[in-house]
Amino acid sequence: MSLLLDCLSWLLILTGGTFCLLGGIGLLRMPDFYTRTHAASLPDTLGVMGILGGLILQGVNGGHWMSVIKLSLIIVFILFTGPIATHALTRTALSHGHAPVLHENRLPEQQPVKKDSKAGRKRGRKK
Amino acid sequence: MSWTSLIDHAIGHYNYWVCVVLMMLGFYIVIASGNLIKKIIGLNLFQTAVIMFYISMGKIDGGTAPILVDPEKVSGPVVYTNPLPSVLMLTAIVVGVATSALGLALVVRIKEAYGSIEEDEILAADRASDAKEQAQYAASAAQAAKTEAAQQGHA
Amino acid sequence: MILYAVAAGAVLITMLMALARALLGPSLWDRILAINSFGTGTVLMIAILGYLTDRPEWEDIALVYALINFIGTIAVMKFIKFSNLGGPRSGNSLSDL
Amino acid sequence: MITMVTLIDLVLFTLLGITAIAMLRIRDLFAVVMLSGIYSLVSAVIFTDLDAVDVAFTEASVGAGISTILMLGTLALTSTKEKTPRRQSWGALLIVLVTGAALMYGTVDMPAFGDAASPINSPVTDRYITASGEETGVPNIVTSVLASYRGYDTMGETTVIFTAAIAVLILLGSARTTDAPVTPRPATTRSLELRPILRAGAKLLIGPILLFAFYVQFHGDFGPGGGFQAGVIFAAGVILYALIFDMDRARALFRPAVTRPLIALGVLIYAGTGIATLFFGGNFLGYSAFNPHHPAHGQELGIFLVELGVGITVSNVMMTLFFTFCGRRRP
Repeated sequence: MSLLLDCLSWLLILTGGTFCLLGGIGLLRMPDFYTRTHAASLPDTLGVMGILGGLILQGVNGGHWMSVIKLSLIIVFILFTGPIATHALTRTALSHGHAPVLHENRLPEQQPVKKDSKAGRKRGRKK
Repeated sequence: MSWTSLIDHAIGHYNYWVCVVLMMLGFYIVIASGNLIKKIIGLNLFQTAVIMFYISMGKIDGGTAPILVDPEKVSGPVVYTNPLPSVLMLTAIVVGVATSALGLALVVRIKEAYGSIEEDEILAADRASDAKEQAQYAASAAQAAKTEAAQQGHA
Repeated sequence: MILYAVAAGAVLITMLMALARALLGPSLWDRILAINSFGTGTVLMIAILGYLTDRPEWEDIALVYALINFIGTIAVMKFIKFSNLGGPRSGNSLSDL
Repeated sequence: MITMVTLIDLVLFTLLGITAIAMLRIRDLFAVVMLSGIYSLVSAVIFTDLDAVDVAFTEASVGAGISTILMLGTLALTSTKEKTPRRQSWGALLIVLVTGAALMYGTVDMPAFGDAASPINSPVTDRYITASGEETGVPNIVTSVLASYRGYDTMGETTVIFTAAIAVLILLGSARTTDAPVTPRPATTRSLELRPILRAGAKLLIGPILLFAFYVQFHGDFGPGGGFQAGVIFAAGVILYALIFDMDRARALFRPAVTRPLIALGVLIYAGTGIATLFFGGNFLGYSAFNPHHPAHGQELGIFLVELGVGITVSNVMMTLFFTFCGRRRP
């Protein structure tokens, strides 16, 4: 039983760690904000579920029941808050005129992403 | 001193060095930046560095958090990390946020009074109003002297 | 023990990459996103540290972080949206946040 | 021999240094405030790593939550851009370098990190560790030292927080606040507001946050936590409500006429516990007097009351700070 739990928790933690790393790489290498959002949701969902799930199995193994309950709560909370925060963030960015980099507007004069967002903020303030 | 002992020394003091560097960064922001909010951020940086310095000193290798473990669950003696720095720094954090709120409140008032949070602009405004006051004072003093002289001449 | 070390390593590298994005991040939005990710990394790191040092009752801190991180992100977005945390007053209509 | 904990510690300290340097160089104050959020996230992990769990708990709730929100509130009332400086201030750099070099020189003689024989681990600490369990009946040594052995200190610190809140209220509390409620919108238009996802999420979260605050308050004797942390978490729940729903509605629930007196009430509970011990024939804040037959029970009662006072003061101070900063109109 204990060995089975151990193996399962290894599996979960390795999966979770991989997803975390993938999310980090995506956050660095993706071309624009909206695609990066996509990458950033990996550690928020599967990374958290994997790593914390593995820790939960270890907690079950060691009999730390309080910590098992708290870890499950953390998983639930992050599964709620992560997507909500990202959703709100992208909506705000879009409504403030932060244009996604699409292949049709990838011309150099339409690129200045940073300037765009500042203009958007100013516009928002005037309302 | 051999290489290994030098490296050991470096690892053993790395925390303290980074703390000193952070402290100095905060200090530099406080004295070199002209923006009042940035100054308060610098102060916070300095404060956190001091807190980290204390906590680093309290850590004991192989120690555990200063919450008593159930003696039935462990065999042998348990080493606890020093609880005293934790106690002192815990309250320091909350006090720190309260006092930096006070600083921010002052900044807000300054902005309302002077229309700026840049140190040099505030000083310039102060100097201008001082000069204006002095000019007014000088004018009124000259006026008073004139009337006095006139009264004396009259007498 | 090795298990936790592996997990800690993965999370630390992720945190490093998120920090790099927060420092580079051309737009404001990238920074906010990176900080949100960084916060998730912090939660994981604290949870792992609890097991790594064999005191798993520390998950309280991770739990607090999971909650507070969200509040921070919402506050930042509200600030951008209304340039004031008080939000729209005097009944002007809200668009979606 | 480097242990895993030390290795994590080294990496995290490096991260902290990078963040601080970035904070120095970036001129957009909004970005700096967000980086200071990262700074406090990293420092909380470091505190956990260095076994200072209670400090990490406090930093988690205060540094990342309240502090960032207060900074944002100030930025909203002032400006988000720092002017570019006219010149490099070489004098400041010189002062900083000299001070830094002196401090570095000071660290050379210090005992290495993690040394159990370093002078900070004095007999006083040994006594706290060995005796506090029986003397106070509280497993969390930090709580027992905070509320019982060094109760005077903590009372002073609670008073400092109280005073700071009063000073902020004097500076910002009177003019230009929006204490008078803005004409509330009818319920029908309120419910039509288009933020369903955030609202649903917040509804699910606010309850657990407030409940968790009570857990931290009353469970602080056994695990990390206590009055300071619980107060901040409770205030964070209210702040989330104010951010997502409505400032005015939050202020109607926790109206200043109630929260402001409660700030004082917390300090009064703390000092009153001390005076009560005097009446029971003990020293000021000597809780053992509450129960002469079982001193440990008396200590437990005293620590409970004192932590309650701290929790009430801190939560109301944080709420008041939020409402005063964020309820003020831009000049």
